[in-house]
Amino acid sequence: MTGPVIVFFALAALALGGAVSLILRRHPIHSALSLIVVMVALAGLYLLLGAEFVAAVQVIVYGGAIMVLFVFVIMLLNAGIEERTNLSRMAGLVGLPLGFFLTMQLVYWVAHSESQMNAAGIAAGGSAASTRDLAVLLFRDFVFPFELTSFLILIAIIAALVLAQKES
Amino acid sequence: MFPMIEDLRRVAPELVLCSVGTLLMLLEPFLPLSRRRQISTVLAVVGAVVALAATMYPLRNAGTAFGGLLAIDGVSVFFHLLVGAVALLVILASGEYLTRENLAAGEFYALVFFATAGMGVMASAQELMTAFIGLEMSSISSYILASYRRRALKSNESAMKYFLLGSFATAFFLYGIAMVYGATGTTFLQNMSTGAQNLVLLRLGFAMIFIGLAFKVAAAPFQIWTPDVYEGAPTPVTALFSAGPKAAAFAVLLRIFGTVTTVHEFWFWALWISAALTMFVGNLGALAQSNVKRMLAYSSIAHAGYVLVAFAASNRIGLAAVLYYLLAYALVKVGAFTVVSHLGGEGERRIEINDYAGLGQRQPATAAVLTLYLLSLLGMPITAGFLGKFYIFKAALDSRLIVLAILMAVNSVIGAYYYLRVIVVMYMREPQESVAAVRLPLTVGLVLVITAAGTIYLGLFPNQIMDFVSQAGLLQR
Amino acid sequence: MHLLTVITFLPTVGALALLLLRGDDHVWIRRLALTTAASEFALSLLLIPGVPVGAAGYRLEEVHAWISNPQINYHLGVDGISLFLVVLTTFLTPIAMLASWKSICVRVKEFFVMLLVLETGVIGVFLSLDLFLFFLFWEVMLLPMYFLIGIWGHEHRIYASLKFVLYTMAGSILMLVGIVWLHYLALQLDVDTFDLQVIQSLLQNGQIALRPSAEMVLFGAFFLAFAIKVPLFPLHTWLPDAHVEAPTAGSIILAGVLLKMGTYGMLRFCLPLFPDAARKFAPLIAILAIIGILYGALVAMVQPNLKKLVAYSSVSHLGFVVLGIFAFNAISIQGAVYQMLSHGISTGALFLLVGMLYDRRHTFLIREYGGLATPMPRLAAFFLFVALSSLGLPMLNGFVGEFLILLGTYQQHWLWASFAAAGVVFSAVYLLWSYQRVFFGEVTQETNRTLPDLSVREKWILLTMAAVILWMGVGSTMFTRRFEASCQNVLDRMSRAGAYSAGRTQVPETTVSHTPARLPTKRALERSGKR
Amino acid sequence: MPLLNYLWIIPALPLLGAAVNGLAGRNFPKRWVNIIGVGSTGLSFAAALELGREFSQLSADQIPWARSYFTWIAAGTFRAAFELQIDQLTVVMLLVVTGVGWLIHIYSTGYMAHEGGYYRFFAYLNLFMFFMLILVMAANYPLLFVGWEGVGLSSYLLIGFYFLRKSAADAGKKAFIVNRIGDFGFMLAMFLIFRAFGSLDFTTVFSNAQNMHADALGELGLATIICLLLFTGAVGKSAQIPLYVWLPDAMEGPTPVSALIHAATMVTAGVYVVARSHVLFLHAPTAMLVVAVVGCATAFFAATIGLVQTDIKKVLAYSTVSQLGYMFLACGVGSFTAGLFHLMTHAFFKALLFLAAGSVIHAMGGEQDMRKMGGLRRQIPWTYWAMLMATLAIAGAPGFSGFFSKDAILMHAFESETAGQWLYLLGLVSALLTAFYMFRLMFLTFHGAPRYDQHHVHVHESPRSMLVPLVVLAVLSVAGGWVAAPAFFGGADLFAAFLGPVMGNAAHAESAVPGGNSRELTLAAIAVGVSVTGFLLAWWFYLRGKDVLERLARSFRGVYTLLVNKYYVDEIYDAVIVRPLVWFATRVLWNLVDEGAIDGSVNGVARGTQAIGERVRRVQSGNTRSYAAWVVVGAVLVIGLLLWPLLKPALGMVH
Amino acid sequence: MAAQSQFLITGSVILSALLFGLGVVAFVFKRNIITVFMSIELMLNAVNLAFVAFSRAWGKLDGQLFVFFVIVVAAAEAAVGLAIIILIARNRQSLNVERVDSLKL
Repeated sequence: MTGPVIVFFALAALALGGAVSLILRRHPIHSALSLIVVMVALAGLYLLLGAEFVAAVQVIVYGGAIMVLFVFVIMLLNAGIEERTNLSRMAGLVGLPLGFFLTMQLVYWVAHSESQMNAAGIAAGGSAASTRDLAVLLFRDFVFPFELTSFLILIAIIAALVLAQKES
Repeated sequence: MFPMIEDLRRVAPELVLCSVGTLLMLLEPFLPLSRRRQISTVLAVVGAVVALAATMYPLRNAGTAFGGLLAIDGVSVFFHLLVGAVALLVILASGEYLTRENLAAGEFYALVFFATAGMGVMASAQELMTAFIGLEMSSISSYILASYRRRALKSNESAMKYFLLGSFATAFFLYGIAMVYGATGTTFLQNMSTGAQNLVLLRLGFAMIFIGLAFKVAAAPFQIWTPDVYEGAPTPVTALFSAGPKAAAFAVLLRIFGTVTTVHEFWFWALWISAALTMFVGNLGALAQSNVKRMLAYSSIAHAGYVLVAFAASNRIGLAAVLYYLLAYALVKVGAFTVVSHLGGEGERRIEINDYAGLGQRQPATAAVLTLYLLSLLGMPITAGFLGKFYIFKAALDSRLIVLAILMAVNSVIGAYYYLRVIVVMYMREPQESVAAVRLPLTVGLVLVITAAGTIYLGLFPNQIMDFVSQAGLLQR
Repeated sequence: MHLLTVITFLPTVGALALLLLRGDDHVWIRRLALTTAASEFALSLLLIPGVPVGAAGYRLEEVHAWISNPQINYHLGVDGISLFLVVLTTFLTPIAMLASWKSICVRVKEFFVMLLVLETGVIGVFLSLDLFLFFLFWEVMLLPMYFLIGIWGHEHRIYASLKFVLYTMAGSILMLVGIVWLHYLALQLDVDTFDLQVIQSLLQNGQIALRPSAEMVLFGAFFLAFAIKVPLFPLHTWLPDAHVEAPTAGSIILAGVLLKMGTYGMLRFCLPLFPDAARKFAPLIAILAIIGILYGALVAMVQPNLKKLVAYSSVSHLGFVVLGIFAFNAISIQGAVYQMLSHGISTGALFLLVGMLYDRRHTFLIREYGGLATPMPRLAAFFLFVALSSLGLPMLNGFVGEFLILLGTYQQHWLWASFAAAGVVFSAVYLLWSYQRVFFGEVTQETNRTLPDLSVREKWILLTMAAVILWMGVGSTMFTRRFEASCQNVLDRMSRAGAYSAGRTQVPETTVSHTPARLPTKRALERSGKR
Repeated sequence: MPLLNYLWIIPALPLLGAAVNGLAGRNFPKRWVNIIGVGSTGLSFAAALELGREFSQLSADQIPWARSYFTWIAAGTFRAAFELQIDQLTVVMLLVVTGVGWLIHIYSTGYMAHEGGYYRFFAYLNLFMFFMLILVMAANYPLLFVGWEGVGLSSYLLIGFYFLRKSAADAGKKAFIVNRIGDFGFMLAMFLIFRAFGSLDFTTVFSNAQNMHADALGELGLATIICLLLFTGAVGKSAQIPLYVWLPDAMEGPTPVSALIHAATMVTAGVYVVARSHVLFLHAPTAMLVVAVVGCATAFFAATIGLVQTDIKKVLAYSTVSQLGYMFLACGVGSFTAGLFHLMTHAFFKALLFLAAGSVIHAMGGEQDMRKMGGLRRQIPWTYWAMLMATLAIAGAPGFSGFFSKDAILMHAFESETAGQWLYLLGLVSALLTAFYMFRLMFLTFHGAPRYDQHHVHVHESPRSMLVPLVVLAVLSVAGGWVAAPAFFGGADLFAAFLGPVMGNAAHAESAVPGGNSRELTLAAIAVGVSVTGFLLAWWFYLRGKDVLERLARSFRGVYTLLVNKYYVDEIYDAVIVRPLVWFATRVLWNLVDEGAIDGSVNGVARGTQAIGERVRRVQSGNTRSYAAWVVVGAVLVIGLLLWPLLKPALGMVH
Repeated sequence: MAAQSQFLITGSVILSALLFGLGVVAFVFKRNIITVFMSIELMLNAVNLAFVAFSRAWGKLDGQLFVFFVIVVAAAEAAVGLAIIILIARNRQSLNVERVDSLKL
């Protein structure tokens, strides 16, 4: 077992643990922290997979900005411990079991697809990706969706403007 | 490979929509407070008309844009015109509503424009991530629009449900894109049929994509959010929801379906079953509704089911039928929700079916127009809805989907009941309390005239539209 | 000259003109409506010379391209069978208007608009020669009737009107599926058409070779729609409700004309298009028709509600028509067509009379009446006259149709005719029994003692009806000679097609691709099927 | 020959009268109504006489003389013309109908003078004349059927003339409906004839029938079925078992109506049809036997009921039924001329009986119960004598018209090969009963002490307008039989000879009397003896001592009750047919099948759909979590569906 | 080396499937609107992992690019979503997703 594999297992365990903890913890703050753990673990995996820039963005934007927003809102709303109501029999009796079944389905098929998994890039070693190439791709080939995302942010601003403003 | 001016011309509608949206938002603070709404409305209407006019260029110059990210073809132009028209009508219809509910107009129109731009992108996107961004643009705008009546509990709730479930479904869609990417190494639809393929991942991916899109078009069993969201959202917004995003999601389905041939086999049974389920769920659910908005929401589920039948048929006439039907349906639904919005009164208080008692005498013109919409939804001849249904039957039978056609026939009858019930109330019941007739504002009147005239015109003279939507090469391959 | 178009749409034009009038100007609304209907009747009489005696085909045809994808034509035409049905419609509409001259006081404008629109729909059904167009009129005509029942009807009007519409739609939507399927079949031969004649000839000369099972399904799709309309037992339960709740004018048109659309459809579509299936199903249909005849009569006999009684009698009478059609005999089919006409007149008149009673007493219950012959002898006399025509007294209109149907049916299936003939006995029972309870004896209720007899208007309406009843009873050949050839034509189409199908196996494959010269060969749609 | 070319005039005249009186008569004075009503019939009678004269000058090959006016119904190969024809049979019927009819019209002007709806009465009566004339003059079955149904209609109208009385309205309705049952058979007969011969014209049918295969006795062949069906119609119209029940009730109508329609003319239409179709009947011995047996049984059966009736008109009604039975007996044994002969004489004497009874009722101020009469002989002598003549005629007193006709029938019955003796015996018993009940009627009404309240009832002789017809008919009743007096009585059988050309074979058959004169005389003597016995019995019971009758009634209580209640036939029909049918139609067909099963399932489908809709709606719980669960369900399904094709080989590998 | 990469890729994809599934489970399971929303974020993260892994597998960079897009979308969604959540919290005084059920049937 080589180093990267061990690291992979460690990070995977961390991510899974975070996810499970997200589900199980009753306080939103704990859940949020669990999610941050998952994100950081994933950032590690990105590094392992040779996507350094993405890993950085993941930590800064996701773990930093977005999750801070979450925590901020949790604090703002003074959200307490989650009350575990069971008003939906559908969710409890069907949704959850099928949710697990769905997970197994996905894992089964993804694992099953391994034999057909493309490995073209594996030979390339994976470290060829440079941030520059990424930039070229983003600002040339995918400039249109990129510009669209700016409007997405604009929309988000409107949302804050419209929804969160005090009543006049 | 670097974008040219030609690329920008081909996305002229989106450019116009986004700029007008931004402009409206920026301009509003500087408008005089007393006439702010009116000016915004005028600007928005002008903007929408310009956006519609801007489709002329793509109409004449088919091709691709941005290195194949977008396909500018008949389908794309058709949907641009469709969602543009919907936006125009919704803007016209919502002036009265915003005034009545005392809501800011500038942001509202801006959001409508952004949403429409997103739908436009969806309609022409040939690359899945672009489609996804378009989808998110329209969705996120929609979430905000749904909660636009901030203080109304129902509006909030509608927004929350739409947002949570919408994002949930989007995640599926996105995961599907990832799987497809993993299977083919590309997100460009036109490149998917070539090269190495991981069949398992491909199927899995398209299954997830189907889930995401089925959610957006409200196909069973993913229709579940629709009634709540439609009921809670401000009524003009409901009009937009029922016509715009749904059409755009169908456009994406159509493009995937038309471009990636293997999908036919993947999706056939899913479409078949979903179509049947959707029709039944929509129509049966609508039977017992007492709220007009909710009833129309269920009805829109049912109609999505009819469109899915045409999808399942997957032949040329089926494609034409989908487009024709969506157009006819959009006209009618926008019109109907506009009437509901108009009649709802302050705070949307009068949206129960029984509130319409005696409408035939109180407001004969409004009642007549609403009757026309209902008849079109029901599929009565000389309305657009009938021809739409007819073309779907045609498509289904041409592909020998006889059982599905018969199920659809059964559903038409079930559907007739609740549409007729509204007519019953309007014309055959006396009003429970004396309600004053509401004057019809010019803009709302205009919407009604346009949609009603369009419904009848399409019902009697479908040739132009049908010639357009059934031409060869409508969809770029 | 676009006579057929004018005839079809004149009422609509009148209706639009009515919309321009002020809603409370009842006098002029009524006058304008009646003028329209009367001129429509006069116009429709021009059709009669247009269909020469002994001519089988369609006359005064009008074909205009309408929808190009798929090819749908605006195609009208009239033949002997539809001729008198159109005239019947245009005749009954002014009668219905006069019948509601006084009794409709609310939303008068809308009422007459609906009646006129209904007239357009019904005439359109009878004149359309394009399947799509036919279906269009077939559906459109539902609406005005729906409103007539629903707005101006009686206590349970909403239930009845919804039942009427949903029932009819349930049948007709399947017919639409059938129509589209036929088009699909034609399309397989590169013939893009909904034209009745073209599809019929394609089916007849075997170019569209239907498998027996497919033919049966198609036949069923069409037949169900028509059987509901007729209504054939056991699909009849919408009828009593609709009739009881409908206003008089509605009942007159409903019984007089609308029900005939069903039997007309069987004659025009089921038989010529699907002869083999028709033959296969004929015994079953005949049994249902016979059950309908006897059942309708027996149930009518015990109805406490006069209007319901007449409604069930329609079930019985229309059973004769269906039986006549499905006996596939020249005589019985002519009898069926004749019975359609005479039932329109007789039952229309019966509803008229029941309506007059209702106008005076506001009830349909027989027990509320009794001894009415004393206060209103004229009405009693007319009622008897009409009842006699309805029970098939020779020299009045009802007899001719019934007699021909039974005579013709007997030639093919003596047992059917024997059972059906028993209906003749029961029709006397229910009509005379109810007549006695309403009109004979001492006046049982004080309020009935002072009921006014017929007004001048009512008298003239009834005199007109009575004159027609007598005329049709004595001079039946003036009618039959004009549709004799068309009826024969129906049979010819059946038998030739049948003869062909018997020898279908011997026909070489090459003939299948042959297309007659007159067919539109332009192919608007790609050969369909899954890509 | 002018009138022969205008045959239509004869029926048209009464029709015109009916139309004028019916449509405008309400405002006419009575005189006008009389002139129109009686005048039109009288002219018709005159025309009939003239027609008879002209007819007698026709050569044999011109007979039947037919005139077609227009095509009434035509479809396919079927064609029914409005075609009238004249032959010997028609002439006889024509004269009887118009003649007797006219007399009764005259009589009615007196009888109905004080009734309301006078114009209506004459309009109906004229209408009846029209249809009856159509019936006898028709040249094809459909047109005959027009008359056939038409007289039924007129009968309905006239029986229900006093429509304020429920019993009258009931009786009218009953008459029409029972007749319709017969018509059902008649129509089927027409259909079968058309199927067999391709036409319904008499000439075509009969000329084809001459050559058709004759069925053997007991064989249910074509001819037999046709004849049995035709006879069904006749049974209804002519009130034979089992459809006779309407006729006694029909006495609710005004008495002239009973005389004209329910005695002289309409009810004999059945006999006419059988005689008209004798060609067919001669090919169907089984049917003939049935006709004879039914006729004979009816004759006996009705007579027994007549024995105990107390209503003067009811007695006559059952007598009519009984006499009609005789006519059918004659036809059944092959002697159509005898049947027709009896038809004619019966028309005379039964019309007379009814008119006289009407006169009695008129005199008694409306009383019809014989138990409340008695000793009227002196107050109303004209009526008494007229009625006596008629009674003698019907009882078969030698020399009177009924003697000849009845004698001929009994003789032919005796000679018939199939079951002849039994028919003869039963006929003889019926004759005995006839004589008995007729004289019983005479004695109860005219003899003995008055049993009515002489202070309140002022018995008075009827006006001249009523008496003249009585006298004329009395003369006919007495002398009418001599046209056919058999050779042994010194006369020639003119009647049979006259009808010979029409009856053809049938006439020949009966001219060849096997037993000769002596047997004829013997039989006549027996018949007379029987009649006298009947007379004596009646005299003994009703004039000598009443206690005899009472003792008899006591000792045969069961039989007596049975007879008084007319064998409970009405009650049985009511219990076995009418009530179950109404019950069945109401409870089973309407309530159970229509409302319950059919409409119930229709509404059930609607309700079921609603209920499912309600369940579907329930899914929409409003809880976002459950919505998410649904999305998951959908996702699992879609993924499962799409990957199923891959799973199958995967599973296959495992195994 | 190649085998290791292969393992890493496969493992990452399976992990992403697991995380996605857990996200779905979390969505159904959690009651607090904020945490429900977090489970969506979890699902998006799973998607990102898949993108990166497939990007590596195909040796193409666009997979990584998509991650940016997803992150931007997630950010926008977070802004809007949290705004809506604040609205709900203000108007309802409850963050339990099950209690927000006035729209139903």
